[in-house]
Amino acid sequence: MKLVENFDIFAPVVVPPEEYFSPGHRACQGCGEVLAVRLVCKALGPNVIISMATGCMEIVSSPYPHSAWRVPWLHVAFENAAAVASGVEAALRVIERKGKIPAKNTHSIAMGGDGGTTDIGLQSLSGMLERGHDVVYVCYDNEAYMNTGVQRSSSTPFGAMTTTSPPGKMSFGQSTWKKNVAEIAVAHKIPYVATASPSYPIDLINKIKRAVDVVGPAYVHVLSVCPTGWRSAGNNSIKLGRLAVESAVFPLYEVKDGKYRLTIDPPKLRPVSDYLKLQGRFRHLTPDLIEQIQKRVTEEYGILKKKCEE
Amino acid sequence: MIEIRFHGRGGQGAVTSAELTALAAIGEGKYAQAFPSFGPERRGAPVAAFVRISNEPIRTREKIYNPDIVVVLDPTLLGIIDVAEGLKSNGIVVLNTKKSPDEIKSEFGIKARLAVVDATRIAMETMGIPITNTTLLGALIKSTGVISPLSIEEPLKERFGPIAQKNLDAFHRALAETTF
Amino acid sequence: MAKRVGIEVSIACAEAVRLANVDVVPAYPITPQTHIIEDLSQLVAEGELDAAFIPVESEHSAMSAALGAAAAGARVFTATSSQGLALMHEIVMLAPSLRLPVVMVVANRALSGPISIWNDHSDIMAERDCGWVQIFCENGQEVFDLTLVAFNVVEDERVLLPIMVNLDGFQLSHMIEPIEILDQEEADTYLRPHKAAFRLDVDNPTSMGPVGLPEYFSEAKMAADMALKGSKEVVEEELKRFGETFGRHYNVVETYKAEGAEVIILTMGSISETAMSAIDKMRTWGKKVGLVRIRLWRPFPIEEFVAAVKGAEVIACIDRAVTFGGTAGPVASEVRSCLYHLPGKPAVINFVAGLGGRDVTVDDFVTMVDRAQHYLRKGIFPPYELINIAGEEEKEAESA
Amino acid sequence: MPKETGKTRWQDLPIGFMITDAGNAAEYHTGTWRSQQPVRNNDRCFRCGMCYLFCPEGCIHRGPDGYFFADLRYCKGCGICAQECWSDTINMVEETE
Repeated sequence: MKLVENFDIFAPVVVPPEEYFSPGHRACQGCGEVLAVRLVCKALGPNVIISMATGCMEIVSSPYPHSAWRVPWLHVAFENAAAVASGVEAALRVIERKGKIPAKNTHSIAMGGDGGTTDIGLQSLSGMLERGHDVVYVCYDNEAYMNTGVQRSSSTPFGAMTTTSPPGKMSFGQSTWKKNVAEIAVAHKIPYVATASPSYPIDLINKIKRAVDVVGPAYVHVLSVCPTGWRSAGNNSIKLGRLAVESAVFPLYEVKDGKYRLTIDPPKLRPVSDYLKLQGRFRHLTPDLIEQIQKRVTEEYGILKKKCEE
Repeated sequence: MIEIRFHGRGGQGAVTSAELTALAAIGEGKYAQAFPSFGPERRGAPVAAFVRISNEPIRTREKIYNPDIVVVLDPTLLGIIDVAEGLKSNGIVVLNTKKSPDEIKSEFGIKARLAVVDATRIAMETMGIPITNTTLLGALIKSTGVISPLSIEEPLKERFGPIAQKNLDAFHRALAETTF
Repeated sequence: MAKRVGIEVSIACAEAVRLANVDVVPAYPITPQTHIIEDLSQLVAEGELDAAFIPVESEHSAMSAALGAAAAGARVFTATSSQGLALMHEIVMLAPSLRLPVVMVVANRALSGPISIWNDHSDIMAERDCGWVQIFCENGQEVFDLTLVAFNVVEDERVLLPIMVNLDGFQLSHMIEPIEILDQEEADTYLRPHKAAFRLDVDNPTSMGPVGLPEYFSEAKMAADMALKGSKEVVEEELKRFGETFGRHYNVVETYKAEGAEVIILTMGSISETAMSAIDKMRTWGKKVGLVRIRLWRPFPIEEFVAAVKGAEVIACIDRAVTFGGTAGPVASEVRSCLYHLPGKPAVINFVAGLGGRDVTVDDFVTMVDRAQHYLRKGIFPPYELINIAGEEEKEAESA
Repeated sequence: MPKETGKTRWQDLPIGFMITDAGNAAEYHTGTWRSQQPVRNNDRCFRCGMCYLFCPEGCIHRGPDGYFFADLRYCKGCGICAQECWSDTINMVEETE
């Protein structure tokens, strides 16, 4: 039997029924990222202004004259969603205080992909977190520059094949380990950091709500399965997200006021190969490399578990 | 139009001197400009600052090449830079030094008119610190009359707040003790 | 009551921003813009300006936060210089496209390299074609006045574009001079109260900054260009109203003894005052020299410019930036282009002067006028010439 | 080939190229992307709503009878609903010509 976390048979009962992200968007068939956007928007509700980085989600949601966004939404550029959201937040605070607009306690939200967050946008993200803006930043991490045709990012996992980390006689694919931006966010000592996955929708929705509830910056890093870039079957997107958690490749946890907690704690970890083998981007990996990955994942998970026990 | 160049070391208040002079002139209803030498110099390095004063609107933003007056806040600069460079033929150098005008003239070969004051001693005795900028303003006004001694008080009070009085004391002593 | 005070131009600029009661100031420090934003941050710290000062981590984020804040409905001000403006460039392009009326002061400074903190116009010329309204100030009074005017211009519903108010770094920004500072009551007789023409509103959700497919992109650009062209009328209206209110009159193009002049010196920014002194000097020698000064650089005031130079034999056009390997500096290429089809047009001799803090003196203007006339006599028309260059003395002596 | 011009007069574009009709992406029907469609056998369905929850299009709705259905105007045929269904209610069937 397949398990959704906090098993509740009538999911629609516990999930806000309103959709703030409309169908008719142009995401790929089976896109895990757009599902994450849809669920995050459900959790956020209508009282938000979203500043979004350039990327897949921006492109598929806003080809003029069509927009999928039923909440106020602003796209400026690639690397600056956090800075734009800083401006929105500061403005709302001041103009509400000055009575220029009705006081509604509207929340400023920033969204970006892994490129816009972990690479080119890391500086503006760090600036926003450090300055303490009351902004929720959601990173949709599909582990490469999918929008431009699957080029590696600092969030691409070790061993993965992308168009700029191709395996070859001298290469086994991505030669670096995935940058852990959730931990970088934690190092800013902000009130709330979490990892999440649309494969665990209730967990995701709860985390977004907690992120909105804290005063000050919050960062939620969402693993977003990309069938196009990962070379996986479109109908496996939920399953892959689940396997990433069950193999501890992408553990789901939150850090509230510095306190770590695993929100999904699989009783027994599956081997990483269960996760890797469903994806074409890892097809070239030798058993030796898979072993390296397994070792690293086990090690990292051990460190995380320890933090959760503290 | 009167053009003044101030020489000091970064941190000694040459720029402040220039500013206070211009503010005092503007307070008198005149036109004035004050500007620093815009360099990357830091604390300790020789720096310059400039002032223009005129009864008419000032319509130039050139640097000052031929000053009417040069004010030197720090006597140790004399051996390092030509403080009288470009000075107009009837110009005057206002100098912080313990020496007499004749000693300075023979030692450094300065031909221009000189006004001297032992500003460091005055500053030490009145303020307890060797910051000579307001003291030199006294010497400047005494020897050139470029602005009235009264018009310096307001900008000085605004700039120095609680320590304005000590600065004013130093300023007045320089008014009395400057020789030229 | 307006007060004539001795004040640093940067502080006077900040005072104008305070009088405009801005809501958000995202800023990153860069020489020579620093005194403006330091003072604004102090005004916020003292509670004299009810605004959010966002000490962003880069100019790129300064402009990004500015657009976010403006989109949310705030009155926004920022300031920068040189490398900061260059780093902002990507986002500078987006502000007119989003039609967000941000006011930005640029304390003009050379772009590296080599690195230079000193004044020229290479920073702003790199932003020439971004779709912003751009004006140049001659002195501190104008910086104060035009900073106020800027808010009224850009928030006019016919404009809704961002504006750059240019002032020469150090030469103006760090100058202490007498400036008449308005009080709040006076400023309020001129300044319109701020109300965002549109904003991100949860009760009326809109999407700003969508993708422009080829079927729409050209029309979007056409709309932005028409808005910028249309802003000239509003600039003129606002300058007129400012003049009527406070008695200080400004035009999009200014002239000085240009009527009947054979040689026109063409300038932008603070060297214009020195040019006037040079003209006074040359007039005593019997030279028929005058000044035309462009205040409004974008949109370029074509008719006013053409009328101002009419009848002149030659224009000594001064650029403060190099168009490397081009046909003329940025100002001269505009000028030549708009004179091209006119019969009896003056010749345009282009001098590139005052780069990276190099002084432009009265004597330099005399030299440039001499050389412009020399070239005209000889029938030589070089694309552009850098002046006061060590190593070029022989050439410079030719016309003397 | 017809001459290429814009679809909207520049004078008619909203200020700042803004989209004022939020959520109007719904006018664009992505159902044409589909090569297979979800076919349900509601006899097996126990109305858990997993299909609704996991649909990336957000195009699965609950009918008045309590059963779920996909709005085929938008369904891109990714098959996630079929894959995630607990009770094998949904089968993906090739679209016919």
